[in-house]
Amino acid sequence: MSELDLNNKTSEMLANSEANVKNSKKNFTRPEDEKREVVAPDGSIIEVNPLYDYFSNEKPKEEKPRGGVVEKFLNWARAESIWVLGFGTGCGSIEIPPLVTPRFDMFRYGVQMRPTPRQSNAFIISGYLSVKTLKRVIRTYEQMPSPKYILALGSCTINGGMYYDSYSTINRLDKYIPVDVYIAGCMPRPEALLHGFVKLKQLIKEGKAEKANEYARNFDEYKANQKKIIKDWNMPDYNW
Amino acid sequence: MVTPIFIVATALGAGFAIGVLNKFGKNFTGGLVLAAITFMTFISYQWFSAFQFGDQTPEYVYTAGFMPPLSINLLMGHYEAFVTLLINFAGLLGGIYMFNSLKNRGSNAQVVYLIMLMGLNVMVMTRDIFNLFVFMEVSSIAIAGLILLEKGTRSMGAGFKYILATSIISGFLLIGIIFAYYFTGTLNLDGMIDANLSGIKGGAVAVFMIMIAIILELKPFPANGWGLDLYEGSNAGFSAVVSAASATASFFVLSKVMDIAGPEWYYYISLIGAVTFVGSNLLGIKQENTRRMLGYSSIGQLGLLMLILGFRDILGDQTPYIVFGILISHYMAKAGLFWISGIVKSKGLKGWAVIRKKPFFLFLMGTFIFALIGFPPFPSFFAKWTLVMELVKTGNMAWVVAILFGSMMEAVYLFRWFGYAIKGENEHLEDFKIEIHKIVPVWMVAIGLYVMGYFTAQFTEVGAEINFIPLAFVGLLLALDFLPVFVKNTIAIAGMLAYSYFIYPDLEGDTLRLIFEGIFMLGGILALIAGYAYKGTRAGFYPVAILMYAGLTGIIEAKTTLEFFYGWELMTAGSYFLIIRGKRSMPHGLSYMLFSIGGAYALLAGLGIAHVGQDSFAMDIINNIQYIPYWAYGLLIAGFLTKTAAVGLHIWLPGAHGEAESDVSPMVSAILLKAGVFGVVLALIGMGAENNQYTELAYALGWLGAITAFVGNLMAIFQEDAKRLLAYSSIGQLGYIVFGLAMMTHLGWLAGFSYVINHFLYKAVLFLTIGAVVMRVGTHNMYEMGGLIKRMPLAFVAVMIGIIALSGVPPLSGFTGKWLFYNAVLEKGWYLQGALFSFSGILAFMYLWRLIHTVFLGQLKDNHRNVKEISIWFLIPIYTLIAGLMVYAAKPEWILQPLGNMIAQFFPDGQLIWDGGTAISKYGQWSGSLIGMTIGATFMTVLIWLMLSTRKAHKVKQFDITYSGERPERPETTHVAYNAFEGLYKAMWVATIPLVETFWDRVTNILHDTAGFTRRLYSGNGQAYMLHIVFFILITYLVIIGG
Amino acid sequence: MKELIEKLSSKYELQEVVYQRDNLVFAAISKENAIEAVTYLRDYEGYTHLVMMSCVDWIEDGKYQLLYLLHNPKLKNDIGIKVYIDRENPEMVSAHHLWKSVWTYQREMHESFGIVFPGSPRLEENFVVEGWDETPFMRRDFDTHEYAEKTYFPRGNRKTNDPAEYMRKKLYPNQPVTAKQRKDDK
Amino acid sequence: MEYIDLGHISLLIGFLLILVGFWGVLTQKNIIKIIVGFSILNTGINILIVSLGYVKGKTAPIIDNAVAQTGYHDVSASVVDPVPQALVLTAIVIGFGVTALMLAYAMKLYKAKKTLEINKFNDLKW
Amino acid sequence: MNIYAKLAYTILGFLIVLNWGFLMGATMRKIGARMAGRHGIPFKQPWINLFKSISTRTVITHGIMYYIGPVFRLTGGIGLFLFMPMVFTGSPDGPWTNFSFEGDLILIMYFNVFGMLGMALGAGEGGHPYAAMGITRGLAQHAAVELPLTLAFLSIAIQFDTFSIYKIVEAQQGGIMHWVLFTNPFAAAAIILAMLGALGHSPFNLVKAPNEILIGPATEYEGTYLGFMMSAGATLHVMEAVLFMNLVFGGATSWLELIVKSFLIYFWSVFVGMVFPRFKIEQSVTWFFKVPLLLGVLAVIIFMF
Repeated sequence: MSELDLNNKTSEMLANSEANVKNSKKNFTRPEDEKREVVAPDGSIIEVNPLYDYFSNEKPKEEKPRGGVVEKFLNWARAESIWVLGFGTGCGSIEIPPLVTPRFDMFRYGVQMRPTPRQSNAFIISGYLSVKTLKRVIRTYEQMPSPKYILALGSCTINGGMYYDSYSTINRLDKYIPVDVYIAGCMPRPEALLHGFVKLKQLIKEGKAEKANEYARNFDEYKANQKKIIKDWNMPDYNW
Repeated sequence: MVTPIFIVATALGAGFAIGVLNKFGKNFTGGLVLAAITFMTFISYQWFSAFQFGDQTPEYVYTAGFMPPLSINLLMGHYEAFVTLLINFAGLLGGIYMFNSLKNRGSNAQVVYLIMLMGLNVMVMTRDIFNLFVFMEVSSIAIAGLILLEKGTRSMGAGFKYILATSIISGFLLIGIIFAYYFTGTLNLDGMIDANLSGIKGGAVAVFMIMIAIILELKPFPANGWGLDLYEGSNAGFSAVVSAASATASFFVLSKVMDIAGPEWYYYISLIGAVTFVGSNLLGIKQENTRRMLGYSSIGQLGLLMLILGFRDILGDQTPYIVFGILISHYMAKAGLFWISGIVKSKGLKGWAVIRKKPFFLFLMGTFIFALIGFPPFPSFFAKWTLVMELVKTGNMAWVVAILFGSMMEAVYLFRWFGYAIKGENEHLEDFKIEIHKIVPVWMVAIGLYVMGYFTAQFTEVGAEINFIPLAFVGLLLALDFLPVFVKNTIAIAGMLAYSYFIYPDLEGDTLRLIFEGIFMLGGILALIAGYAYKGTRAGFYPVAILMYAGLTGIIEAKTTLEFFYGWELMTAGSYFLIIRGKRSMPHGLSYMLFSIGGAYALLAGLGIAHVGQDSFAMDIINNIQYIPYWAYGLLIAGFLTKTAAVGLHIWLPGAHGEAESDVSPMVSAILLKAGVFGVVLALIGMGAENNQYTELAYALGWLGAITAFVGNLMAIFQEDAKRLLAYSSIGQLGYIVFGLAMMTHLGWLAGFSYVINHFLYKAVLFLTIGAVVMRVGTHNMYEMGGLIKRMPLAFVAVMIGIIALSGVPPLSGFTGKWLFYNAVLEKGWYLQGALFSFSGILAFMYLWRLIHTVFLGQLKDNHRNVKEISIWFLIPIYTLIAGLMVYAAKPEWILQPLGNMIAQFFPDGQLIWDGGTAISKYGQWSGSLIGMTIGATFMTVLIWLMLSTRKAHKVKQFDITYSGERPERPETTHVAYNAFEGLYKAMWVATIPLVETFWDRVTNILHDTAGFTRRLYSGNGQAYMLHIVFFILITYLVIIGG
Repeated sequence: MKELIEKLSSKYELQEVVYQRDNLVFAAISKENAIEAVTYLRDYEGYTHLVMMSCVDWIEDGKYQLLYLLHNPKLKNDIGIKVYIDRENPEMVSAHHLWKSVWTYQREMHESFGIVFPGSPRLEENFVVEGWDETPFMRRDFDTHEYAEKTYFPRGNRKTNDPAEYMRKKLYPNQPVTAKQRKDDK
Repeated sequence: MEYIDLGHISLLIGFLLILVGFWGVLTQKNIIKIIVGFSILNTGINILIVSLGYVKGKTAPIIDNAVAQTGYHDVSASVVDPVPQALVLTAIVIGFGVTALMLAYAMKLYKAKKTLEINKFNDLKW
Repeated sequence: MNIYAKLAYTILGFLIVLNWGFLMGATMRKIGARMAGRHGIPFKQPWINLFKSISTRTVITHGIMYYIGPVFRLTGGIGLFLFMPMVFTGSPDGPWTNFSFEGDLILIMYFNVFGMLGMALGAGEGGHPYAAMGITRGLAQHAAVELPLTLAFLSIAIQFDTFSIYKIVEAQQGGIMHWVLFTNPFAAAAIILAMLGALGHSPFNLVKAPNEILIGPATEYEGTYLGFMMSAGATLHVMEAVLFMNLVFGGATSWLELIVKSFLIYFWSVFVGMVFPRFKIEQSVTWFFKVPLLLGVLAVIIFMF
């Protein structure tokens, strides 16, 4: 199949994806996500829609860089202070811990691990990504404050790698979330990962790492791709 | 003037007439009976009024025209007139009450009833001892017959036992009489007194026989099983008559015959009385059957009367007054209770919840119970006061202890019963019918109690009208109880405002009293404003609230110890009713009442000791206690500490405050507890005014305060119920206050007083806010709330300010207290206590954070999505109080300087030096307003900066949190609230073992077990009862005559 | 083991008895008797521990083979009870009342093979995959490659090599392929 | 036998009867027997009363021939003390009343429970 | 000194403290890295982190208290600085005494909590369970730490008969042997041990516990808020060290002395943290109730007789 055909196929799929979700053979709404009624203290009935009420259902906005010297300075700061979310998605996550050891020592590049997405600006997708994990990755990615960067680690994130024919593992990560840096290999060594960081820093300093904005710009398309394979979508469209 | 012989003649004549006229029907004969009794009552009243208001002299009636000893003579004196009036009045009311019962049993029953009354009358009046015997037998036989008014084997058994017992007793009496006659040659009482019977050789035995028989008629413990059966088994109306009339008559007979026995008997009469009072009240606590419980109470009261009688030499002129107070309260209250028990017809105590279906019955019942226990304004209050004062003055401390212990036991079972009536489950119970002729007597005795209370009070300092003005206001509100809340609330507030205005000139210049009066009155008004938030009539709330405030203001205004105690008891009664209004507050109300009564008795004893060696009852006698002052101050402080809930005496508080209504909690926490503090302050002024020589007491009090602070705050951390948390917090805060006061230095008192004011302000804010929130969300449990800041921001701000102030974090006012405290601690040298205090303060952060976090922050629960901001009527007082807090924080010198000046009266050394707004102590300095400004400026700068830099922030909702890539399922599972301080609990559980509760549980169990074991004496076998009588006689013989 | 099998065969009809090792034996029992036999083994013979429960798709025979592997901690030996059930209409009596771990095994089999265990708790809940609405993915008639092509976005121009052959070619490009190698490759 | 006069004998009998009465009242389980015990007790007391009023050599306080036989001219000196006699009369009447009431009770009790054992009537206790 | 000069000195002093706080933090991490054989972060890293944090493009807010939390925290830090005499120059009116004349040791003790309490409130509004867990732990540990600390503070106050920090520092001048460390060794020991909890490093860093409860209270804070909190943290670390320095180690007569002493004090806690793993909350609470509490009680008791 040629690239063109694939793209056609993709757009066709996109058109049907909303319908796909709805036409699914099963109803995937979990009991706890169904609408329910609770009794208020004064006796009135309140209807609760768990899929909607608890979340801020707003779409992301594109945050334009300020430009100029300020932006350059800030980009430098961002590049020198890459806070990586400690979230291992696949087998590649075993390659991350060596980075904090004396041999590789990522701290000297200003790279640190952070435990919460709110405080991180880089996300390493470490290896194969099953649909189930993708859901969590999306939520986590969206919760990170912009600007944010994604490093895709290993060939699985590029074309599915050895899981290209798996029923539960995605093939191309960039169809679901935007990727700044790919690090090829199965698995890439920590050195490669460090190289990825250096590359990322370079991109940030050049002002080219604006994938968060791209995500916001093409939000509908990404969302349609995501929803197509995540059939029991029980999150808001954008996770703030 | 109708001669008293006509009492007998009327009864006999009517009796015969009924025999003739019974063909006119039973209603007619019933009417005739009532008419006869009315006439008898009239005769007694005529004589009584002649004695009371005229200058009538006692008059002898000589039957058959001979002089004694040849004939029988009756005496109509002042007391006789009064007692016959009581008997006949009781007979009249009883006759009305039992009209139908008597009618159904036929005219014979009516005749027997008349004869019984006649017998009792003659027993009172006669001066001939054999005549006395005859009429005692007559009335016994009549009573034994009338027991059968009630059908069933129970009453039959009771009647038979009664007749067996009285026969034995009368046998002894007869033997005694004949010996007395043998030795003196006369049957006339006056003659026997002249002959000095007990002085004659062998006469002592005769006296013993007579005395013991008459004492046995009064049903002394434990030879009184037959009496209990009589009370339990007979018709309720008749039990009332027996309790009121027959017991009164027997008591009078005893007082009459005592003259022949001579003073050596007085001690033993008192002893028997004390044993009876304590024993039967102790056994009463195990009772589940109402009538039997009332029987125990009746017997107990008779024991108390016997005790008083035995002290009549010592009490002197006060004896009639005391006897009158106790007797009249017992007479009316017990009759009323028996009558109510006949209307309600519930055997078990729990069934009395049905009484709530007719709320005015609750009022009646409350009146009788409070009168029995001895609460103001009832006569027994004044009588008990005088009794204790006199006994203490004469050094009879052991007797006082017995009296107070017995009264305490009585309070236990009566209030438990009352609690069931007020709060028990009553939905499944069948409503009861009211017959008009049954309710009239009850109302009459109830009103009579109030009238008598007023009458009794006239002989004391409390008699002044001013002390009855608040009570009259209470009465007014009671009468207006049908009006809607809005009107009543306005009336109550207006009344309190007017009273405050009226009272202000009296207190001007007395800063100490002004502070407390301000807390009570202003706090009361603010708390009442919150009452506008309630709908409906809120029946019964306003009278009791005003009653409490009346008591509170009473203790402030008290010029004498009696007035103080009067106010104290009024306050206790009012607050009891307020507390018990809460939904689940029955057990807590009971424990509150019991601790309060215990405290009040300690107070009574303390005031009694204070009175020793002093001529006046003025309040300043406690400044100069001469007799065992350590004990006196100890008792006084212990009494006050029950109200401040010091550790050991605190177990009533969490439940009482936690379960009370939303606007009641601030009343009982922020305001009521200060009454205890006021008391402690008074006692400490007494201790330290001249020179502080009670350092050990103060030292112990200091440790107690520190431990209270620690325990209260620690327990607050582990509460799940928001209001209980605040209640425990109150315990802790009161611990601070007590600790501060106990230091007995200028700074310590300044710190204590600053806490008094602060605690009033912020605890009122917190309780009002949390109470209002509870009203909105319908639960006390903090883990069922959460995220309410989104729904009620104003409430949140109020709580936040409240907790910052409470925690003592600068710049709000709580820091004032802390700063003063550390300085005081350093000055006094109580370092370890100070550290414990400090640790308590740090513990406070935990529960305060928990309070605000679990209620207002965290996850909003689904069912609270639409709750509204708390009621505006709550917000008004809350923000008024917050304004007070803010003023205090901004200008602490405005409050602390007058406080310092006031305290300087008592502790002139070590004052703070004020340099503008800066307070300078020996150890450091602190300028409240400057600190506030500095922090405020910094805060605003940072805030504005942050606001500018995050002006585009996106507002997210409650589940937009990082959740490890997942999303929360429900607010309930995402809210960290339940058992939040688990880690701390694991480390500190040792300190949370409820030692105090265990201790009081043990005490309760021991009492219950003792009662349960002892009452097995009353096996229900008539023969056993006779055996008891014989043993009683033998043992008393051995004790008195000495073998 | 022999005695056990004899004992068992006196009660139930056993097929395909295989003595795998000294301490391991397999036997097939009919669907109706299987749970009874397992219960018997658990309660009377001391096979108290369920080592595992598995399923094999014999697509050619049109059957699923369920295996209950039981362990006797006293005798230190195992017995595997095989049950063949119909592949088209897969249903089996639930054994969730015997061991709690069976809940999980049955959930897994339900999800991956579509076997129904009536009465088994939480059977419909997600186990490994979420939101799966296709043919159960472990069935051999489910073509995962096709499904992946259809669902995910395969990148074009992907080449697949047999690793052995690829490496041989790369390392020894000139050496001819021997018959033995060809046979091994297969 | 100068020491033993009628007065002392009756006194002794009175006490004896009282004791017998007490014994009956306190030990007998049968209600009727208890009532009999009471009667004996009462009788004993009555005898006691009369004998306490007895004066040796004097006659009954009834003014008839017997008074004259005593040889005293002062009537009041020739008769025994009249008051105990009067008392006894009253006491007998009262005792009669009490006994009657007890017997009535006994009847009613027997009707209610068909027994006269006193320890069966303990519905009310503790 | 007039108020403007005072203000100028104060602002200058704060800038010194803030930057020293950042530098000290970086140095500590550098030392830690070198102990582990790594190169470690560059010294400039804290400032870069600050700039990066305050320049995130999207910021969220959970509500008004979430917003105010960092303000409380930073105010707490600055306030602590304002009420603390920094450098002893021999005169209470000297240039570096800030606004310490407004209060004394008690003010510092209680104001210490201001930021913590505000932070607790702010974190609570986010509704994150980990934040609440962190705070409960923090409060519990705080209570346990404060008890020995308070006892030791009391002991020092008794020793010098004053609560004024300035006077305490003044009394310690004149040679190393005048320090509380030597004149009141029990109090000093109690403070030195309890200080570990107050500074919140391992083994007493359960509040943050990055891998367990995702740095606790701060778990929801990002961007600008985080920047504020980092500044507050830096300030607070220095100020805590300065407090202990003033109380136990003779204060400072120059900024250099302050920097050296506060560094050493802070290093003590980092040093212990390098060696010990994290304690559970009940372990840490019971630990503070053992040795430090005993020392504190001893420190007070020796003045009671």
